[in-house]
Amino acid sequence: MSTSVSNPSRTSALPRITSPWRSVGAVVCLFWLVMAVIGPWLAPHDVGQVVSDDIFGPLSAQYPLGTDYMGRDMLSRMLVAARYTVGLALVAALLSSMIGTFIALAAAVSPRWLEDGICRLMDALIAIPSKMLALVIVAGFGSSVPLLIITAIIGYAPGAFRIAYSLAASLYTMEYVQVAQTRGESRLYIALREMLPNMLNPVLADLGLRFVFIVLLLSGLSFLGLGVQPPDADLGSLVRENIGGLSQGAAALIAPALAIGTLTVGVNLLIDRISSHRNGR
Amino acid sequence: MSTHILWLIGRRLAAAVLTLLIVSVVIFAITAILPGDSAQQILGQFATPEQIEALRQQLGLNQPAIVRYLDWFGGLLSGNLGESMTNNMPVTELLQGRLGNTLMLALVTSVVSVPVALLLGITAAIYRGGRLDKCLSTLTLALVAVPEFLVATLAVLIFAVKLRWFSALSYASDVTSPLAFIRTYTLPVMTLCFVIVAQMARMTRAAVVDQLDSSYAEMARLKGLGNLRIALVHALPNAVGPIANAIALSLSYLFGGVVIVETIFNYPGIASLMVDAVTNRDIALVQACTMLFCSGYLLLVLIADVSAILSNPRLRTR
Amino acid sequence: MTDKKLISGEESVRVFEAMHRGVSRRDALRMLGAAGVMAAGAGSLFGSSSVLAAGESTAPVGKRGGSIRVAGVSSSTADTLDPAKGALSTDYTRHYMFYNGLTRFDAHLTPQMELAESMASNDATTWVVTLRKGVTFHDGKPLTSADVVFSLNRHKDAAVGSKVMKLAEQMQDIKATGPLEVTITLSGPNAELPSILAVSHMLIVAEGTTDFNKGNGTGPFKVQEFKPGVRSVAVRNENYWKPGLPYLDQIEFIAIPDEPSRVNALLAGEVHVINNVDPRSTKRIEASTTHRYVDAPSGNYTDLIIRRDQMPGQSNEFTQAMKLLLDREQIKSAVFRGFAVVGNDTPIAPGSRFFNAELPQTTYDPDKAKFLLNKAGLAGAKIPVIASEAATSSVDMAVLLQQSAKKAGLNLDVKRMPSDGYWSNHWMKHPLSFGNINPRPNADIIFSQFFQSTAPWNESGWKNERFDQLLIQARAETDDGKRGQMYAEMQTLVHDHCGIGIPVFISNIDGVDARLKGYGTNPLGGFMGYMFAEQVWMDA
Amino acid sequence: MTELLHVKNLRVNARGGAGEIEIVRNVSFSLGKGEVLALIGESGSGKTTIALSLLGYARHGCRIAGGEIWVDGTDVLSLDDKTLQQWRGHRIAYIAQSAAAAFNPSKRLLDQVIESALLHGVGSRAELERKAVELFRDLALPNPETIGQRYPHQVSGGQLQRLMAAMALIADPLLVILDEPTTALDVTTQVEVLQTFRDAVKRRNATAVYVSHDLAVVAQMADHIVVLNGGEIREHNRTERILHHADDAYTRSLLGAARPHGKPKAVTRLPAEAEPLLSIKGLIAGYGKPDSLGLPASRILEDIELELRPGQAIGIIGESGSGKSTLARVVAGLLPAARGKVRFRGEELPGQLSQRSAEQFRRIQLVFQNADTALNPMHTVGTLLGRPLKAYFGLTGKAQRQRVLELLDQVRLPHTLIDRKPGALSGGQKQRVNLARALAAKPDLILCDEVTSALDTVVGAAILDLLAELRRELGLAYLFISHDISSVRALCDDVVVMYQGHQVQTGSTSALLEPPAHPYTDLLVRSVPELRQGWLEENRDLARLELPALDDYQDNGELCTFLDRCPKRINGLCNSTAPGRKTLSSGSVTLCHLDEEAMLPLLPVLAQPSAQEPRLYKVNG
Repeated sequence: MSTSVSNPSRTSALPRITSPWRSVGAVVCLFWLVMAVIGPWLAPHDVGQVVSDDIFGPLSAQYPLGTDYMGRDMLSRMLVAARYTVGLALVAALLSSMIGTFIALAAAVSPRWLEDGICRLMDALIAIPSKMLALVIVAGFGSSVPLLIITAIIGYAPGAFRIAYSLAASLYTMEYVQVAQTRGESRLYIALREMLPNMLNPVLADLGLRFVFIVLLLSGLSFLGLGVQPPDADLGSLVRENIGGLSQGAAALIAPALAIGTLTVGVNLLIDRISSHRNGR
Repeated sequence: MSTHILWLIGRRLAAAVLTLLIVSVVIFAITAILPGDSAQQILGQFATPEQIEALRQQLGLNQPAIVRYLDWFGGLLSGNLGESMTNNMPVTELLQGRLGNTLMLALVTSVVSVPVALLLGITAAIYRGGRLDKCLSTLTLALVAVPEFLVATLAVLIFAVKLRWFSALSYASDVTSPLAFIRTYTLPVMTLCFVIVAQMARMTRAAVVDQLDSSYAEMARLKGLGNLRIALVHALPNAVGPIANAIALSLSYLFGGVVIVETIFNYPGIASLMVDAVTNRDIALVQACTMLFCSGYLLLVLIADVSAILSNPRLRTR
Repeated sequence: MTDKKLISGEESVRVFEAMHRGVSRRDALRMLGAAGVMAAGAGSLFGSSSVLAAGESTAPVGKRGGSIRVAGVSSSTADTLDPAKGALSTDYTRHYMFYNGLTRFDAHLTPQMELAESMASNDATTWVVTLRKGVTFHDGKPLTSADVVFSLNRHKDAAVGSKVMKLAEQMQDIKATGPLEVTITLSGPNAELPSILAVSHMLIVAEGTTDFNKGNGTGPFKVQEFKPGVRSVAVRNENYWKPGLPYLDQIEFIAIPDEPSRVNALLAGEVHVINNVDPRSTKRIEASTTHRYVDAPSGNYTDLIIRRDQMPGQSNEFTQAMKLLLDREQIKSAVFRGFAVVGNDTPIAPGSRFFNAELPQTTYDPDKAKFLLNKAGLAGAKIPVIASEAATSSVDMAVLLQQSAKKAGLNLDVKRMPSDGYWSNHWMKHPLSFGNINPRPNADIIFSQFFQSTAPWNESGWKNERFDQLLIQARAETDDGKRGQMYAEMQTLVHDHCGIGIPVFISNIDGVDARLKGYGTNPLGGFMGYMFAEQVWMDA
Repeated sequence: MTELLHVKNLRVNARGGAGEIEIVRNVSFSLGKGEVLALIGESGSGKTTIALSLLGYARHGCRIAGGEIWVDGTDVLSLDDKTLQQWRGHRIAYIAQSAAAAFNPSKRLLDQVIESALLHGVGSRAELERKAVELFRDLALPNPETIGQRYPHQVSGGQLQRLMAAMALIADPLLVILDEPTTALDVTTQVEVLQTFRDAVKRRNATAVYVSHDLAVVAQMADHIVVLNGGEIREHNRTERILHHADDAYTRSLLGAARPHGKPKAVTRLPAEAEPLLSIKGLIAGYGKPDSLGLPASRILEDIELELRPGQAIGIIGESGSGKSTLARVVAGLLPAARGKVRFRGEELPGQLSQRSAEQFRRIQLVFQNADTALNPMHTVGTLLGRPLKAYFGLTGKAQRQRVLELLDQVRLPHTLIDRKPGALSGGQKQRVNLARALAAKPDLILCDEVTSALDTVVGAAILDLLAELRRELGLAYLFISHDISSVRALCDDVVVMYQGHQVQTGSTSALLEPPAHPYTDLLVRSVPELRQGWLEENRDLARLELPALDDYQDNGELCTFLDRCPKRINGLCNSTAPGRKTLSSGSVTLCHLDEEAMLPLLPVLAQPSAQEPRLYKVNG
C-alpha cells in the first residue's frame, strides 16, 4: 500500500553543487578508496598491538593520530577500519540498491497479483525497523563480514525497492516501453534495457544516502556489541570504543568521527556529480 | 471528507492488516530460527539441562513453531497479546507505561523537528543554488553522518555534566513541572532531531524545489509575488504529499530506531524493551513490539497519504 | 574459647576471622554449635543488633534520612524480585534491599548470622538453624521455620528455575523442627553451609509466595515500585528488625547499560552510586571534587578456556604454551589500567584464604611457548579463539593474546560473539574461548562448581582423579592445616594441568557521590557485594 | 499615438556548457498605447524569452544581458527587485501558455485571480472580488458569481484561459503579455477564447504583446507583427503588410508552411473488393474494471466501424478526449477491446499482446506523438533502430548497421547521427528517428498518433511530406491520428471524425470538408482560423452559438454525445432517441438524426476563401 505516494523526485534530494565542490567529492572519495585498498599496508603498527602505556594519547610524531583506549596506534587502526567501512558499506550499499532495484523492476513488469505480493512483502520489511532486524540477525548468527552485508541488505534493500519501484511503475507507462511491448519484447528486455538505464540517476542519488545509513548501521551495531571482528574495526566501532575519550577530546575519537563525516559527504558530492553528468548527456 | 477517502482508508487498513500478518510471520520465523530459546536465556550461564527441559515444558516451548504461532495468533484475535515468558507479566502491562513514553518522546521530537526541518528545507529551496543552500545541504549531510551515540554522549557531556542545564537521564516519571519537562526531554529530543531533521529537511527541499520549478510558481513570480509568499502560499500546499511522506518515514524511526537514545538516556521506551525481548527470546513480547512499530509506521504512512489527498483538491473533491 | 556459651555478633565475627587466620575448623564449628545450642534457649540475651552492625563497620553511626538514586549496569524485562532467579548484579542488589538471608557475608566474605540466630552442627552434615525472634515480613507476617523450609526447598524444584539448584541439591532434607527451628541434613559433610546460605539466591521469602514482584521479605527496604526493565523504588522498612537501620529513606534503583552514560549521570549529579566503572573513567571521577571511586579487588576473573577434551587442548604442551602466552602484566595495564591483580591460573585470588603462594608465577614467555608449540606440532597453526562482551573484557584480552601468540608463531583468529546467547551457545563449547566467573564465597564452591570432573561447568573439561579425591576429602577434613595442604595441592594440579588460564583478577570499581558515607568494599562484587543498601547514609 | 512600450537593444544570454550563448540579440521595437503587437516565430526563436524580459524576468539559466525596456517612461530593467515585484501583475500582466499548469492546483480560482492585485494594494478584497466577477461576466464565463469558488481542475481549459485573462486584467495593467494563450486549446474552444480576448482588449483599449507561432491566430489579434528567428528580428511591420507583402524570405517560408499543403496526393487505390488490411467492427473499449457484461467502467470507444485497405491512409480526427488515441492503442494491442472484432489481414487480431504473433507485431507499427517520450533517452539512434532489426529480422553487426544507415537515408537523416542519443537531436530529427524505427519493421500498417503536433509548422510540414513519400514508395497504410485538419487533408484518403468516443462521421477527405456534414464536423472545420485579417469578426457566431431549446430529458448514455453543444439539435428527437448511421450523398456516413438539408451550414458562409487566401485548416499546435 505505502508504495503509492513515493515521489521519485525525493531521491534527487541533493541540490546541484557547482564544480569546485564536485571535485572535492571526487578527491575525497578517491582518497578513501586508495586508503581502503592500500591503507592496511601503510599501517606502521599491527592493528591489535599495544604500543604505548598512554591511553587516548594526543597527536604526536610517533603516533600521528594518537593512541586508543588500550594504547594502540590509532593511525594503524584507522587505516584498517577505512577498508572495512569503505568496503563493507560500499558493497552493502551497492548490493542493496541493486537488489532493491531489480526486485522493483521485476515487480513493475510482473502480472498484477505478483506485483501486489512483492509490494506487500517489501512493505512488511520496511515496516520492521532496520536496526531491529539487524539486531535480530546479527544476534542470532554472529557477525561475520558476509553476514553483516546480508544484514545491511535485508535492512536497506526494501527502502531502495520503494524508491526504485515508484520510478519503475511510472517508467512502465512510458511510451518507449509501450513501443517495446508492441514489438513483442520480453519482460526481461523491457526491464533491463528500456527501464533500467532511465532509473539509474535517482537510484544513484539514493545509493549515496543508503551508503550513509549503512555506515551508521555498522556503527550502531558496534554500539550494541556487534559488528566487525576484533582486532579489526570499522570507523563507527572506533568511535564507539573510544567514546571514553570524549571528555578529554581524544584524537582517537575525533579522527574516526571526522573520517565518517568526510566519507559520507564526499560520496554524496561525487554521486551528485555523476548524476548531473549523466543528466547533461 | 468524501466516501472516496473513507473507501481509500478502508482499503489501506485492510492492506495494513495483511502487512502486519506478514510481518508477524517473518518475525516469528526469524526468532524461531535464532539459536537458543527463552528457557536457556532465563536460566542463564549456570543452567542445568534438566532445568532447561523443565522450563521448556512449562513455557510450552517444546511444541512445534507452527503450533506456537497459531497459539499466539489465536490469542491476538481474542485481544490477548500473551504473557512475557521471562517474568510472567502480561505483555500489555509491560507495554503500557513504555508505550506512553515512546509516544511522548516521539511527539515532542516531532513537534520540535518537523518545523525546524520545514524551515531549513524551505529556506534551502527558496535560495536554491545559492551559498546558503549549499551550506545547508553539506551541513545536513554531515549531520546525518554523525553516529547518534556520539551526538548524545557529547550533548550529555556538555549540557548535563559540564553546564548542568539539562538532565543526563530522561525519566518520563520525573516530569512534574514544565521546567522539569525541559530538563528531561531536551537532550534526547536534541539528539533525535540531529538524526531526523537532516533527512526531512532534504526531502522538504526537494519537494518544494519541484514545485518552485512548476509553471504556476513562475506565474506567481510574474504576478509580482515575493519569493517567500510563493514558497509558502503556493509551493508548500502542493508539496504536502511528498513532504508528508518524508516526515512519516522519518517519524516512524522514532518508534523502533531510537534504541540507542533510549539506552544512553535511560529512557524507558519500547525500542529498548524490544531489544530485551529479542535477547530473552521472549517471543510474545517481540511480536507485540514489532506489531506496534509496524502499526505505527503504517499509520504514519496512511496519515501522510490522507493528508496528501486532503491537500490536493483534485483528489479531495473527487 | 570453647567455654563461650553465647555468641554475639561481635564474637561471630571473631570466630570467622579466626577461621580465616587458621583456627581449626573443628574449633570453629564447636564455637558455632555451642552458640547455636545455647541461643535456642537464650535468644533474648542475644546482643542488640546495633552491636552486630557495629561489628561490621568501624565507621561512625550514620545519619538517618535522605534518598539516593543508584544506577546498575543492566535492566531488562527479565529483572526479577525472586531471589532464586537472580541472574545479574542488579538483581542481587535489589534482593538484598528487600530480603534477608539466614546468614550474610561481611567485608571479608565471612558469613554472619542474620535471620539465623545460630547454626549448629557437630558433624557438618546435620545442621540446626535457630531463627531470630520477632522478625516480620513487610506484610506483617512473622518469620517462621516454614518460610525457611519453603525458601530453601524451592531451589531443588527444577521448574522453579533456580540459579543455585546445583548448590541446593546437597541439602538433602530441610524440615521445620520447631516454630523457629529448621534442621538441614546434607548429603555429605560441608562446613561451608553458613556461607552457602549467605548467597543472594538463598534469601528468605515468605512461605507460599507466587508473585515475587511485591518483594515481600524481611529486608531493610520495602518495594514501592518495581518495573522490570525500568526501575525499582525501595522505601525504608520502618519495622526493620535491626534497630536504627536502614539510614536512607529511599533508594531508587535504575540501570544505565552504557558505561560512559553511567559515568556521565554520576558526574551530572543524576545518580549517587554506580558500579562497573571502566578503569579509564576513574580519572574523570577523580577530577570531580564531589565524587570518588571505590576500588574493590575481587575474586572475579575472566579466564581463557582451553578444552582439554578436544584438540588442540588435549596436548599438554599446547595448554602450557597458551598459559605462557598470556601477558598478564600487559592485560593488567592495557585492559584494566592497573585495576586488577595478576593471577596464576588458579581460581583462588591472591590474599584469599588457602591461596597457594608457593606456586611459581607463570609469566609471559613467548620463546618457551614457541618451543612447546613446536613440540606439539602446532607451530603456525591457525586456531579460532571465541570471546564476547558477555565475558568482561574478554575481547580485549583475546586481542592481546592474539598479539602475544603471533610472537610464538601461533595464529589466533579472534571471533567475537554477540553477548546475546553467549553463555548458552558458546561458553565452554569451543576449543579456545573465554569465560567469566563471578566471585564465589569459598574455595570449595569454586572448585566444586568449575573444576570437579563431574561439574556441569567444568569449563575446560579436564578430568583429574587426584583433584576430585582431594575435593571430597577437604570438605570432610577438619584439620585446617591438612586442608590447606589439600587446597594447595589442588591449586597446583589446576595450575599445571587444567585448561584454564586466569591472567588477572578484576577489581570492581564503583563511583559514588562524595556525600555518601559508609560505602566500603567487598570482594564479592560491586555495590559492597550488592549489600550497600542498609549500610550507607547521606552526609549532606 | 503615444508610445507605451519601447524595447531597445535587448540581449538575453543563456548559460550553456561552454560559457554563455546569446539567445536574444539586439532586439528593438516599440508599441503605441492601445495597440497589439505580435511576436511570432518557431520554437527557439526567442519569442517567449523576449516576452518574459518585458516583465524584467529571465528563466533559470538565463539572464538579461543588456538593453532597455521602457514601459510608460520607466526602464523596467533598471528597477530594483522590490519595485519590479510591484510592477509585475500590476502595471505589466502576463497570461501564460497553459492555464492548466499556470494555476496553482490547490488554491481556489478567485483567490488566485485577485491575489496579485490585493498584494499590490489595488483595492480591498471585497472590491476586487466584485471586480473579478465583473470580469468573469465580461469574459463570458458561465456562473460568474460562483466560478471563482472552484478549483482549477473543476473548470475546462478554455474557461481557465479566460480566468487567467481576468487575473491579468484585474489590476488594469498598462501592458498585457499573452504568451501563446490558445495553443493548448482545442480548435473549437480556441475560437471562443480568441473572441473574448479580442473583445476584452478592444474594450479596455489595452496595450498587448501577443506571442504565438500561429500566423492565422495572430492575424486576428495583432496590429503589428514582429517575426523572430534565432533570437533576432527578421521583419517588423503592420499585420496586413506582413500577410500580403512579406519582405523577408523567412517570413515567406513561415507563411508558406502555414498554408494548407497541396491537394491530397493521388494514390493508386486498390480495388474496393481487395481484402481489407485492417477491419474493425463494433468495437467498444475503455478503462477500469469490467462490469458484469464485461464492459469497462469508463468507456472510451463506442461502436467503431472501420476498414483500411493496404496502402490506404485514414485520418482519425477529433478533439482531445475524443478517443482517437485509444483506437490506436487497441489496434496496437496495448488495450484489449471489450467488444467487437479487430481483424488484420483477414485474421482476428488478439487483444492481448502476449497472444499476438511475431509477424503481427512486425506488420503493425505504432509511432507516438511525442518523440521525446517515445524514444528511450538512454539509447543511441543506432540502438533504437538496431533493436527492431534484430528482433524482427535477426540482423546483427555489419548487416544491422548497414540497414540502420539505409533507414536514416529513408527518413533523410545524416549518417553521423547514428551514435547520438535523442537528447542531442532536434525535435524534427527525433520524430524522423521515431518514424525510422517503425519503418525498420517493414510494416504494412503504421499507426501515427499525432506525429506532427509537437513540431513547429515548418518541420511538421516536412514530416508530412516524408510520410506521403514513404507511402508512395513503400505502399504503407496509415491510421493517421490528428487534431489538425490540414495535415489529415494533406495525407489521408478517408477521414473518421470522432467526438467523445463516437465515430460521428466517416467519409472521403474531400467530402468531409464540404457540406453537408455532421454538425460537429461542420463546427470543427469552420473553427480553424484562416490566414487573413477579419476572419474572427466574420465568424462571431462560432463563439456564441445559439442552441435550440430542449425539454428536460434523461441521458441513458445512448443519446447523441454532441447534443449539448449542437446548434442544430431537434427537441423531441435528439433528446429522446439514439442517432443512427446514415449515408450521405457524398458517400460519407454520419451518426446523426438530421437529414442532408438540415446539415447545410446554419449561416451562409459570408466570404468564401479566395485563391490568394486559401483556407487554413489548422486546429492548433
